Amino acid sequence: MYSLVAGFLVCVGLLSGCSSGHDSTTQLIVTGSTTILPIAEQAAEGYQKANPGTSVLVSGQGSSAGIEAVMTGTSEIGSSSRDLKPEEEGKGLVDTPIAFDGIAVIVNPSNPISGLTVEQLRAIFSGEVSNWKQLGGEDRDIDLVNRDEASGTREAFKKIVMTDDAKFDRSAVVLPGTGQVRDVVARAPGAIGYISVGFVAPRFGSLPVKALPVDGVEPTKATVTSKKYPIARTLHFFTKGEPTGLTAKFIEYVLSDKVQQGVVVDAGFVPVSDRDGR
Amino acid sequence: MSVQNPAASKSELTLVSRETQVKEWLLAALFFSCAFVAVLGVALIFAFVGWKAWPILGEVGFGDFLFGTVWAPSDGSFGILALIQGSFVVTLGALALGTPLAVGTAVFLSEIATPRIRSFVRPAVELLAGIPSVVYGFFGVVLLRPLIGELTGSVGFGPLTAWIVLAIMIVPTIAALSEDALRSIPMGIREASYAMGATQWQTIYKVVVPAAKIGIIDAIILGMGRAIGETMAVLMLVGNAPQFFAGVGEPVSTLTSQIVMDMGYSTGTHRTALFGMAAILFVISMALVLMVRLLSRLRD
Amino acid sequence: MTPVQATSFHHNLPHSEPGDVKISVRGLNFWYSDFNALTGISVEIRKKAVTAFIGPSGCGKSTFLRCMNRMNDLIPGTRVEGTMLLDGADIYGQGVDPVDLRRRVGMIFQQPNPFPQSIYDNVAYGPRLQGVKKKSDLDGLVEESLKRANLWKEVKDILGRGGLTLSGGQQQRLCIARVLAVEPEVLLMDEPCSAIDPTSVQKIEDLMAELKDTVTIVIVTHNMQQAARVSDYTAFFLQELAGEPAAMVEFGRTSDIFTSPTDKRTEDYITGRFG
Amino acid sequence: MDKRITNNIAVAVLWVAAGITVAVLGAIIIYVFVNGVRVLSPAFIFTWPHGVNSEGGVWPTIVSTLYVTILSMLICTPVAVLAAVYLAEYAHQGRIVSIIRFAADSLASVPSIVMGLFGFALFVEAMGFGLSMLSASLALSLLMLPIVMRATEEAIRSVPRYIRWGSYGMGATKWQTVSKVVLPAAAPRVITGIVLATGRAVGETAVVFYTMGQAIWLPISPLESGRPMTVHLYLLAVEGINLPAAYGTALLLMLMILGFNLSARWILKRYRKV
Repeated sequence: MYSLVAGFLVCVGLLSGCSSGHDSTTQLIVTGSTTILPIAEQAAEGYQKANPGTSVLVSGQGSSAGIEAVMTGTSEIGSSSRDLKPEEEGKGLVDTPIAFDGIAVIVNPSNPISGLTVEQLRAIFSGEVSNWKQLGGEDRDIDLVNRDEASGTREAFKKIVMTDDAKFDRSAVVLPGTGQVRDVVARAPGAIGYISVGFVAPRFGSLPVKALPVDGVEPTKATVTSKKYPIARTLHFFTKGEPTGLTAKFIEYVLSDKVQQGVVVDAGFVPVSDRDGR
Repeated sequence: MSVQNPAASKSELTLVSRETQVKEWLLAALFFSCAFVAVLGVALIFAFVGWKAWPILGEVGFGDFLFGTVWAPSDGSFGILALIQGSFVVTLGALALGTPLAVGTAVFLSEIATPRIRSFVRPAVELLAGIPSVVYGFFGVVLLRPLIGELTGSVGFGPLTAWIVLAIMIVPTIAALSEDALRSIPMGIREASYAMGATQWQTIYKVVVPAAKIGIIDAIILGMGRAIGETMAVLMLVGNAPQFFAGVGEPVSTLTSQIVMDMGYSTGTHRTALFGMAAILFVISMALVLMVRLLSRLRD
Repeated sequence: MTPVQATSFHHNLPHSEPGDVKISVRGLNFWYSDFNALTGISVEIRKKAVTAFIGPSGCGKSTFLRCMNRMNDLIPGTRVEGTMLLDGADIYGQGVDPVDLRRRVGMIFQQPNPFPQSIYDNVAYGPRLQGVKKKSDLDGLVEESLKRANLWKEVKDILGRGGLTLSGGQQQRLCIARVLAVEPEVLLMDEPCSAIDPTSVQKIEDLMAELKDTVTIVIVTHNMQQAARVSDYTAFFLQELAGEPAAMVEFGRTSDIFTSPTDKRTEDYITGRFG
Repeated sequence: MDKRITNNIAVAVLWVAAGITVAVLGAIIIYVFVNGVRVLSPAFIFTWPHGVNSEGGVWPTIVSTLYVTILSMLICTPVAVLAAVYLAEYAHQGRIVSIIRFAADSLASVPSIVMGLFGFALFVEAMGFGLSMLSASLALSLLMLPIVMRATEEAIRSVPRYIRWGSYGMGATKWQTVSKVVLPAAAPRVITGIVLATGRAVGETAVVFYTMGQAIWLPISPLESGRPMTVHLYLLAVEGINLPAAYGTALLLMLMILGFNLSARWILKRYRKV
């Protein structure tokens, strides 16, 4: 009912020539990372339930799109699973970390390989190594499964693993979603891919995948929190300037224990409070 | 009479009133402007996509854009030749698989099927032409891709998977249009052939199909248009690796799928390049329509 | 190549008084684009009488009929020369509104053409176009028109039913009722009986006899017996060679045309030698 | 070879071709149906998705799809019908008409991704409607325009000439004839065309992806964003984490389009009886 009235008012407002946007006291737009989408959507749902009359619109178009949206003002919050690029720094964006995430390297359960180093990963994903035999495994071609460039997961993986100007092999399959990467690796015996640690668990698919230790460290909540696991990243909310009003309230809600220990943990991420409160 | 016809008692003829003239003229002008919306639409698409794509000529250059072999936007490399090749590989393969099936189905429906069978198959074919492409893509992802992956011992993305799903998608379109073409051939032509002792098959391939040839080619061209412009199903199945065709099980990328993959995060020259790809797709689809037009002129 | 001779008026056609003539045609030529379909037609249509146009098919009689309420204007590329006067006013005069003309000169077609609407709506169509909105006025007009078309008894209880559910003969009378509702001064009938069954033909012929007291009727017919039965005056049209324009061969009292035609070609046609 | 044997083989091959077509397409439908019907329930249809895996229902996506479809139908229909009236009743064959027809054909074959980018550039960005129902409807109505236009023109042309004469013959103007006689007579086929075009709009993905956005939201004003069923299905399919919901959404989409098709057939059939 409230939203009906609100919608009507928005409509009237726009029809009367004020097409500048929405009412920022009752409506909030969050755009950005698909990795953060589950957290943001869940939190939006809870927040709207607790505060009738407000609406939080969430969409996932990639971290870069989120950062662009908050810079141009089409969104109040830009969610990003990567840090700011050099050219994005110094434009008045304020960073609020909302969770931590480890990126697990996954292979088919039938693959006997028991662990890889970051250097080996770099060789694999740049295409220098193309057979598992070269890494001590069985004689089988490596099927690379990569994420799309809009993905924050890819960006983080690239930043940590593909150092020294290494480039992703261009013949790799590029998939736009975490679930698909998981499904493909679960089925193809020679495949290797990377996904958020939280999505490795069997409840995210009908078939199991094997997460490999990297540099000898298993990807677990503990190793991500303690920063021992090498491929870990921070999930961010970016705002233009210090958050105020509804934006501040929503961020506060996301950082509350209710969301951190509920939604964030459910989605397979590590709450920020864990590291802070350690 | 309770009501008198105002004109009934007059002996002089009424002249066309100014009001009537203006009214009819305004109506005709209104209808014309509505019809002109179609032209306006095409012009706007051309203008807007073109306007967004135009800078690519300066920033990358026509040759480097169209004939560049490396698509690596993050490295400043904007060559789309591999994507164009991917689009054509995927389209032509799907046509090669789908056309015989579709034309066979059309010939079956118009020449062989009893009215009862036809009354059941034809609506089914038409219904299938309306199934959203994302459903076909979904079907390909959940069922066909793992199956092909298992058969080839690989990941299952690539032209082969896309061919099969696209072929399934374009069969209803081509079959329905081809059947229309076949059925528009007058019955008398068939009877004349039978009367000369030809078998059903001889009648079909010597008389009926040649007579409907242009209509069938039209249908195939329209099917091709659908395949080359198809986005969601292709995106979900080709594997999206912007490399040249390296085998039916190796991932490739197409113009359409690459646009969707990159649109979310593209900025600057990269986005311009995506609009350039859309412009090329638009030109291709216009060229196909033009081809159909020229063919129909040939028929008349 | 024998171009058709100009119309020969029958020798004993009484000299017409100006007040008797409803439509007067002088030297009419008609073109479909480059094709000269009719040439040199002159005729006078008498008030409160039935005039029949007869002749073999393709002889232009329907085309000529359609000139009389400018229906041919609807076909692009047609052209008319000569004069055609309705009560002394030029139908093809500059600025004349063909729409208003057609209100005064109504038309019935070969194929009964009720609109796919109810019987009531069919008859009320014309009055509604002219702005009659009151239900009681429309009811009165519909009833009166259906009565004049001898259809009221058959349909008075089913006015809401679709016009297309009627039989062919009833449909044709419905179309007549529909035209009568706008009170035309002239009723043009283009082979009105050719698509309907014989018993219905009888009803329509009776109807014409009743209507001619109030309306001037012009009928095109293939059927010479029908022309003889219903008409007071008859005109015979003929196109002698394909590609040549058609012309009116003879015009006169029906009784004269059928008993003592002056033109050999009329006689041949009537006695069934061709056509 | 005996020509009778050749004939029998050829006819058999044609049977097989038709058989494969029907079987493959049947298989897809059955596969989606069997997997989808398990999750289909009032709760699935009428509740919101929630949780990290989009558990729960798809209600807002159904509303968004219907909203955008109906809005685009409302935008497209008057323009398309009047355009068809122009082509069928008013236009003289000539250069302008052939340009209009070529434009309509081109519009009908514009790849949906091109229409999506165009809608994004014009409606979302340049005109400032943002990712919204309105932007998506405008782009979709351009896509529907040629379909409705063609169906209407064919419907108008199939109204017999003599019915028009009946109207002209008693002093109706062109517009009176068209609006009071021709269009009502053509209405069933026009409506059929609109329904079929609407079915196409329901199944459209790439266009709405770039013009409507993907926020899970119950749109009320036309300037609000939303997530249509097709985009929801795409996201579920690529995320691959809640396949049952994806099957359910796919089945719902197919049922919706089946509904549109059947109602189009029903309208035509009913009309033919009269």
